[in-house]
Amino acid sequence: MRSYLLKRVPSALLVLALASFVIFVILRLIPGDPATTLAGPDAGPAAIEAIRGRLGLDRPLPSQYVTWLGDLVHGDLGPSYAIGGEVSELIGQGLGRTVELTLGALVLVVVLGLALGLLGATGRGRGVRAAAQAVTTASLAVPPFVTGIVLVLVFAVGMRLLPPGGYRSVLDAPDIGLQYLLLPALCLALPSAAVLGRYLKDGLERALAEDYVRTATALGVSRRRIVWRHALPGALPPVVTVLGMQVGQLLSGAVLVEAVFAWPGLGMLAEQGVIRRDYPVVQALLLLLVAVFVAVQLLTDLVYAWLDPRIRWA
Amino acid sequence: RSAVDDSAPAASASPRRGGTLTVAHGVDFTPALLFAVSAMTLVPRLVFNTLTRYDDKLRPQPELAKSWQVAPDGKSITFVLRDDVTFHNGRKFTADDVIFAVQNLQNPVRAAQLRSTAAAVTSFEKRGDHEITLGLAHPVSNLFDLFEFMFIADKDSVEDAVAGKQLIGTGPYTFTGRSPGSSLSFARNERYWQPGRPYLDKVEIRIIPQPDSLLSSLRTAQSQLSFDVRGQDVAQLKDDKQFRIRGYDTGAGALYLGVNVTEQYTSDKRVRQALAWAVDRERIVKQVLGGYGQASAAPWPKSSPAYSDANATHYTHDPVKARALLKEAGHDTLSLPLAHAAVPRVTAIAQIIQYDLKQIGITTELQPYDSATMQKKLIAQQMPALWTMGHGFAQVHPSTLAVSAYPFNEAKNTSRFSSPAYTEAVREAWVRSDAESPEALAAYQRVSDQLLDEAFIIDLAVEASVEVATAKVHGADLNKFGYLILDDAYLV
Amino acid sequence: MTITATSSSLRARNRYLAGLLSARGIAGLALVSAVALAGLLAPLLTSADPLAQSGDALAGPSTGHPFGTDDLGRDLFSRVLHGIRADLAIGLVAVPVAAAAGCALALLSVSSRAADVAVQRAFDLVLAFPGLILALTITAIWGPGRLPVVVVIALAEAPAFGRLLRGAVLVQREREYAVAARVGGAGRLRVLVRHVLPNAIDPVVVQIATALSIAVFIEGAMSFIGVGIRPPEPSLGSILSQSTSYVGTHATFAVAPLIAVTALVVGFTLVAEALNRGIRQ
Amino acid sequence: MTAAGRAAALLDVRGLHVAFPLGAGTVRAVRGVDFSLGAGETLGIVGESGSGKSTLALSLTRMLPGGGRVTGGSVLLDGEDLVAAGEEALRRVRGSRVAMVFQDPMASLNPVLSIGQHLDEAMRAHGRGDRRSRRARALELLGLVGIPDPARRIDDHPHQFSGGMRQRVMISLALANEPDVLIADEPTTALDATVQDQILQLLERLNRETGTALVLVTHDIGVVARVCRRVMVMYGGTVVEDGPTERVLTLPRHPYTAGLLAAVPRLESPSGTRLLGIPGSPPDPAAPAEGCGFTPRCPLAEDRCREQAPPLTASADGVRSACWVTGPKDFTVGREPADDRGAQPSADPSATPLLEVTALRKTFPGRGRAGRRDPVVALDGVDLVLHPGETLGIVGESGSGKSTLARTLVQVYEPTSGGIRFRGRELSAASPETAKALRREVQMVFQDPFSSLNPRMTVGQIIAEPLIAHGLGDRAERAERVAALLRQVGLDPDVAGRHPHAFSGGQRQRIGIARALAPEPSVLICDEPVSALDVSVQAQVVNLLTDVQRDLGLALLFIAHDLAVVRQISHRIAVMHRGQVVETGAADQVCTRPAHPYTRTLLGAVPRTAPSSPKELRP
Ligand SMILES: Nc1ncnc2c1ncn2[C@@H]1O[C@H](COP(=O)(O)OP(=O)(O)OP(=O)(O)O)[C@@H](O)[C@H]1O
Ligand SMILES: Nc1ncnc2c1ncn2[C@@H]1O[C@H](COP(=O)(O)OP(=O)(O)OP(=O)(O)O)[C@@H](O)[C@H]1O
Ligand SMILES: [Mg+2]
Ligand SMILES: [Mg+2]
Repeated sequence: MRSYLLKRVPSALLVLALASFVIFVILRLIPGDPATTLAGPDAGPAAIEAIRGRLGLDRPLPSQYVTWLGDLVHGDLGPSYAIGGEVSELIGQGLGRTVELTLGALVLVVVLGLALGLLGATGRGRGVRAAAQAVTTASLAVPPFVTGIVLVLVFAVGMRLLPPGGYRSVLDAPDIGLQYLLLPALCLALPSAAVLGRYLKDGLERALAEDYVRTATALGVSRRRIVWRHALPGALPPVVTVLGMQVGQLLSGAVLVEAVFAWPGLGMLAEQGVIRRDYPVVQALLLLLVAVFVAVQLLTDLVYAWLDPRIRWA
Repeated sequence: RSAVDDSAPAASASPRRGGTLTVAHGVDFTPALLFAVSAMTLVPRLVFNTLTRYDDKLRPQPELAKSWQVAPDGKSITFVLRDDVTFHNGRKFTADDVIFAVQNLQNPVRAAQLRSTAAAVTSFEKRGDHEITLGLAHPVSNLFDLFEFMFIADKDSVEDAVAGKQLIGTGPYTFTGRSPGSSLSFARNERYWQPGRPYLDKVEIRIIPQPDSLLSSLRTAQSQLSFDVRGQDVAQLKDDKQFRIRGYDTGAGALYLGVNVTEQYTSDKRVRQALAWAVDRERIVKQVLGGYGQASAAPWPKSSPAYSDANATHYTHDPVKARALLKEAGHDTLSLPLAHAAVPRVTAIAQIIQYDLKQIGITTELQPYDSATMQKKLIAQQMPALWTMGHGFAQVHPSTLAVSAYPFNEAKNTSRFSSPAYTEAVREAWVRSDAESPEALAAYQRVSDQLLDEAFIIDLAVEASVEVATAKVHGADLNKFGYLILDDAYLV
Repeated sequence: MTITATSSSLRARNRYLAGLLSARGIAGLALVSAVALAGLLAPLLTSADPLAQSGDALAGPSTGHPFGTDDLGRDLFSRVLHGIRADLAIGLVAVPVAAAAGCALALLSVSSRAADVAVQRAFDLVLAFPGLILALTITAIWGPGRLPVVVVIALAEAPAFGRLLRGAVLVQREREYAVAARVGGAGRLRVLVRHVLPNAIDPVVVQIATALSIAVFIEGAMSFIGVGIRPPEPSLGSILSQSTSYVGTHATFAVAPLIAVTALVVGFTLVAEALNRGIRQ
Repeated sequence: MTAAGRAAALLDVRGLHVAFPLGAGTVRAVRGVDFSLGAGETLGIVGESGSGKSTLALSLTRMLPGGGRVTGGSVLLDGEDLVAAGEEALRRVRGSRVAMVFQDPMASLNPVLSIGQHLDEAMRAHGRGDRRSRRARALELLGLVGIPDPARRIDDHPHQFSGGMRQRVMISLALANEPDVLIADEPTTALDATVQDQILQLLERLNRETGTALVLVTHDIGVVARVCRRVMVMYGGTVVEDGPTERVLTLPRHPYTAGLLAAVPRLESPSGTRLLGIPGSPPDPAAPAEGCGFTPRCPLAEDRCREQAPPLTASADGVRSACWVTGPKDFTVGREPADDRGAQPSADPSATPLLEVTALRKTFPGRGRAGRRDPVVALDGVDLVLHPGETLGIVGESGSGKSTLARTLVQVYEPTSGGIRFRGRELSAASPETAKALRREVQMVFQDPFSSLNPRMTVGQIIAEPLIAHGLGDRAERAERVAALLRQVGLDPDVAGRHPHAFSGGQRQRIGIARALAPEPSVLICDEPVSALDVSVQAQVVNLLTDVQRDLGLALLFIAHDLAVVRQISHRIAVMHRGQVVETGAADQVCTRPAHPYTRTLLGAVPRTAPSSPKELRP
């Protein structure tokens, strides 16, 4: 396993290097100019030129790229153009909160996904299975912003059970923090949980028809344990693949959900960054995302090999 | 514990000092645009003060300036400043800070809208620490707009301010922190020069970009005050006893249809006028502004000296007339591009315009751009034949609009419009010291006439500026540039 | 043991068909075709012009407007019906393209270690780019319109297909029948495409239903930021995203497009399940 | 059986009916089976493939797959009716009082659980001991079923075990909780004679010492003869004959029993003896005919047989049989003439060998969660030659590397070292094109007829695959060739459009053979092609292979456990042990005068089938 990891490290670094280039180019392909957005609605050309000079945007692109990359290697992400402050600080501030939201959502994805999948495949009675199916499908068909707003209307405005938005760290005050976390995490988690549930149901149905399940039954293993211990591991590989991708979905979905719930994470920073063409912020965020993806994929592969010992890597 | 109770302010019966006021707003504060008026104007007057402050009739009242004297020729103004004012960092406020403030606005990098007015200040003459004379190149009718607009910032930390690191002023609240995209927090300035003020211990501005979420936060008392509730949503709260709703005459800017006069068809004034007759302004007010605004063919809100009902209703929804004008110009049908920012509200306006123009035979192709690109095109004069956007700066002295707002600038504007008559009218309205005299008003009307007749900027509606507050909040106010004033605000 | 002798020969020959013709499959097909037909026959089903605006905005359901009106007073029933066309056109191109591209890359990926690294990292890269950036970039290259929407959807969804198929192939190709095919002389590619692929395709089939609903959302999000289908042309996604601002106050706005999207998702889910059951039994 | 005997029975099955839903109709797989089993008894169930043996076994503890239901009758375990019992009550019985060993050990073990985890699960389900003691017991059990070095292998996963080892693991699972009744469905099919002997001894000992009653479902009459005191013969879902083993096997009353016995290969028969199958095919369980199901295949059939099903009637010596035609059937039905191959085939040792294997070594990297690294040596310097037109039988202990050898020869595995020469050309040195041509010449028939056929292709497509792969013929020619091949292996060409799941095990194996024959190979490697098949189908397949070999002049490498089969089909036999070939020689010579001690052990372990003639019958 360690050797596997070591083998993957160079390719991961290569990806990051490549990603940095792609990110740099792509951002500059998008029309709009950080200087004009900074200059305000009524700035003249002189002001814009001055700003361009100050930001170093008047230098040739290759030199800008090299500078950025050089600073990056030294851990310096530079100052943000428009949002204000050092990029590393901005990201540092939001990162923990987005991670909190994403992890919260991830837990819900796993819990709800398992519940939906298990109920859908093994629920007692047609009614239970059909209900699980209905929830799954609805979660897929209704976009998160609608779910989000409805959740807020029901639980915050209507029942006054939970706050409609905002943030309090779970680490500082777990009880309060969790109340803030619940709705956004749920909203973020539902579509992913549905996807997960669907694959799990599919896989479970298949695994439960396998002969080895019959073996377990013949050994007198209880139904519950058959499902969890015997059928589930066999059903998991595609689910793990999907879960790996859902981690990414959660991160990008966070942008939307953070806006609905005024959750002060990276989502808002990213949106602001894109709108204002704050290159340093967006570049750093994108690179971070790529890194997370590479890491998650690596993890997925490891889990995959661990789950199914028959697999050999090409 | 419940996070719901936690966020509700402690209820107390008597008006008093203390408490935290949470203000909800949809747009984040951009430090780099601190000195330019942006979509977020809540911050300046919390942390800073201005020299003077307009009352409801646009008469300047003392703030950091105790008194002032404009020279009879209108070419200079002398301020006597308060001597009991200190910055949050303990430094004394002096005449040098006024000099710096003016020079700061003259700096093109600050991109301040009133730069042309600031640039008219050509000399500074200090008499002691608390008296100063500003010399002007020529009389300026919107001089006090500048002093309403220009806040006094600590000159040593101004670079930190535009980088968002610290904001140091003389205002009622000190800036205590910021979480980009999420919140800004302020604490009571214990050494504020106005005795006993402010009342509030803390002010928190929460950024809630989603209109629905903003509404929910008000409804659940997570926040208590907002100036950023959409018209449609205000209508929802109107009958709710829990809320107080207050409108401001200054409005929140105006919506317009811009026309590029160098394009083939739109170079014809009759075509432009046809456009002005074709649009249904009332419907825009109703459907886009939720009824909170005024249909107006002219840019002026009610607070402006140039406002008149006649101007506002110069063009109304009259497709027949529009078609006649179009015919007169030799067209039965036309096809024009219409650029707009791809934000829901503007897209809706663009679609209304598109539909209305279709009724008179003009088909339009919508060209959505993101805000950043729109901005760039606006400044670079790269707009297609038609575009739609919003503008501000009509709420104070009319000349401020004509010299400071880019679409109306007589020298260089996005419509590429210029005419000696317009230039003349603008200069006449600006270069004068008698802002309120009948002659001045006549000069303003000449500007209006030019705008309405040439129709290179076709105003559609003036947005209402609406304050939504829970019943507990009292005494919040806005200055004429939309700066939030909480000197006298308190929670009951 | 020739137990299938009784079932019809057509069904016996094609198990996909057999699955499709099960109750589940027929229900799914019916649902999907009902929605599709509603879109195609929109002009016959409603006389209302989807583009005609009126002063009667954000109205609730009434006889004139069965689903009410939108923020500009346009008839939602008509807009949703016409919108279905746009989404079907986009979804039916983009999703198959995504599936095909994803599958092709997955096959490439399992055929050599180097290709696997390259493809997987490329997937990481694409997945890591938020849709917004992807959409803006692609539109910057192509200009707004349907093509970039299709490209963005295909690009955003291909990795999911690729990953799923890759996982399934890794499991399936160790099975005895794949070994037998190799012994029979089939080359790597043939074993992969002809033997392993049909047995590994189940999750891909399931994913197609999911992908369709995501396609609608992506299309809507792109229209929302002005790089998708141009207003005032209706599409399910754009109506949905317009309704965002009104979910709290005028919930009826979102109902009509949601019904259409849900029907599509349910329909395709049923079809996918029916297909998979058909092959599995 | 007396009423008193019934009352004492541990397991009492009465009038059991089992049906599977199928489309509009139902498959009545078991139709009115009665039997009882006392504590410590041993019962063998034999019968043709599809006769309902497994279904009967599964239905005892209600483990029927795919909607199968007990539609009538009862299964009384100590008086408690399992047919009516609740789920939890059943769960307690399963694995602890009634344990099962399934027919297909390949699929019956969970690929993601280690062997140790399997055993732990079995004991945990019935609350045996703590984790530590369970592990100790697991090691003990693995040792008991003859897995070498259990401590080292307990954390391995099923795919790391050979087929025979997996089967033994299955048995250890069933024994884990010391059940009262052990139902074993073909427990030794994948095992070589020595291991089979070991397992049978184990079962016997268990039966003797703990009084575990044994139900043994098997094709192997030899096993029945050795282990079971009573035997039950099934045909078409019903019991056609049962009674004390030696009586039934020596004096079969039912013509089907007689046919079955005749199909059993005997180790004593010299190489080249033709096996005897029962012609015709079993009745369609979805549409059972009136009368006796065996009628269409029975040479003694009378009109009465067609009209009414004969009841199971007891005769004086405790044998019950269901046949209108009374009396013992000491003849064989539908015998093909015993046709000695006569002239020994063309195998000419002096001719250049077709296939030559020298010092072949194959190791597998040790993989496991425990991080064990030392490689598994599967082949340890194997030398072999195969001449054109010759059949070389390979026998050997389970796990001795037979399958590995086969797979290495067909280039599924890369040899670790050593050489394979085909027609004098070194395989490893061959260019890709030559390698491909060679691949065409060496084909393989797989052991598992279930998993080696692609479930999503039709039979026609499966058989045509090698043709396409080697670019043989156009579409029409291929279709013709497929039809010809199907005919050649005794299948109706019309079945080409069906999928593998619609065929019986024997039929699937024929499909596998047809596929292997498709590219006209010169070498056919058969890796236990018949161990999953019952004796009558085995006879068909073995005869088919013999015919094909004779007609096409193929060289055949035939791997099997059953020495009797190997002896009859092979010209020469190679004996493998621990990755090495320990002995080669002419088939008859190896079987009658073995040189290597291992070979002797192997031969000694072969259970003798029922005495071949009544004369040997003990009184
Ligand atoms: N799940 C099922 N669905 C439908 N029919 C089935 C099912 N399982 C078994 N059958 C049918 O029931 C009959 C008896 O099958 P069973 O497996 O009991 O035979 P068997 O005697 O064990 O044969 P073999 O020796 O090949 O193992 C067969 O005709 C088979 O087709
Ligand atoms: N893929 C593999 N990975 C690791 N070890 C393997 C693998 N395949 C086989 N082995 C090991 O190699 C040895 C020989 O296995 P092989 O399957 O060739 O035996 P066999 O003679 O065919 O046995 P059987 O008669 O039981 O089928 C066994 O110890 C087995 O565990
Ligand atoms: Mg069986
Ligand atoms: Mg083997």
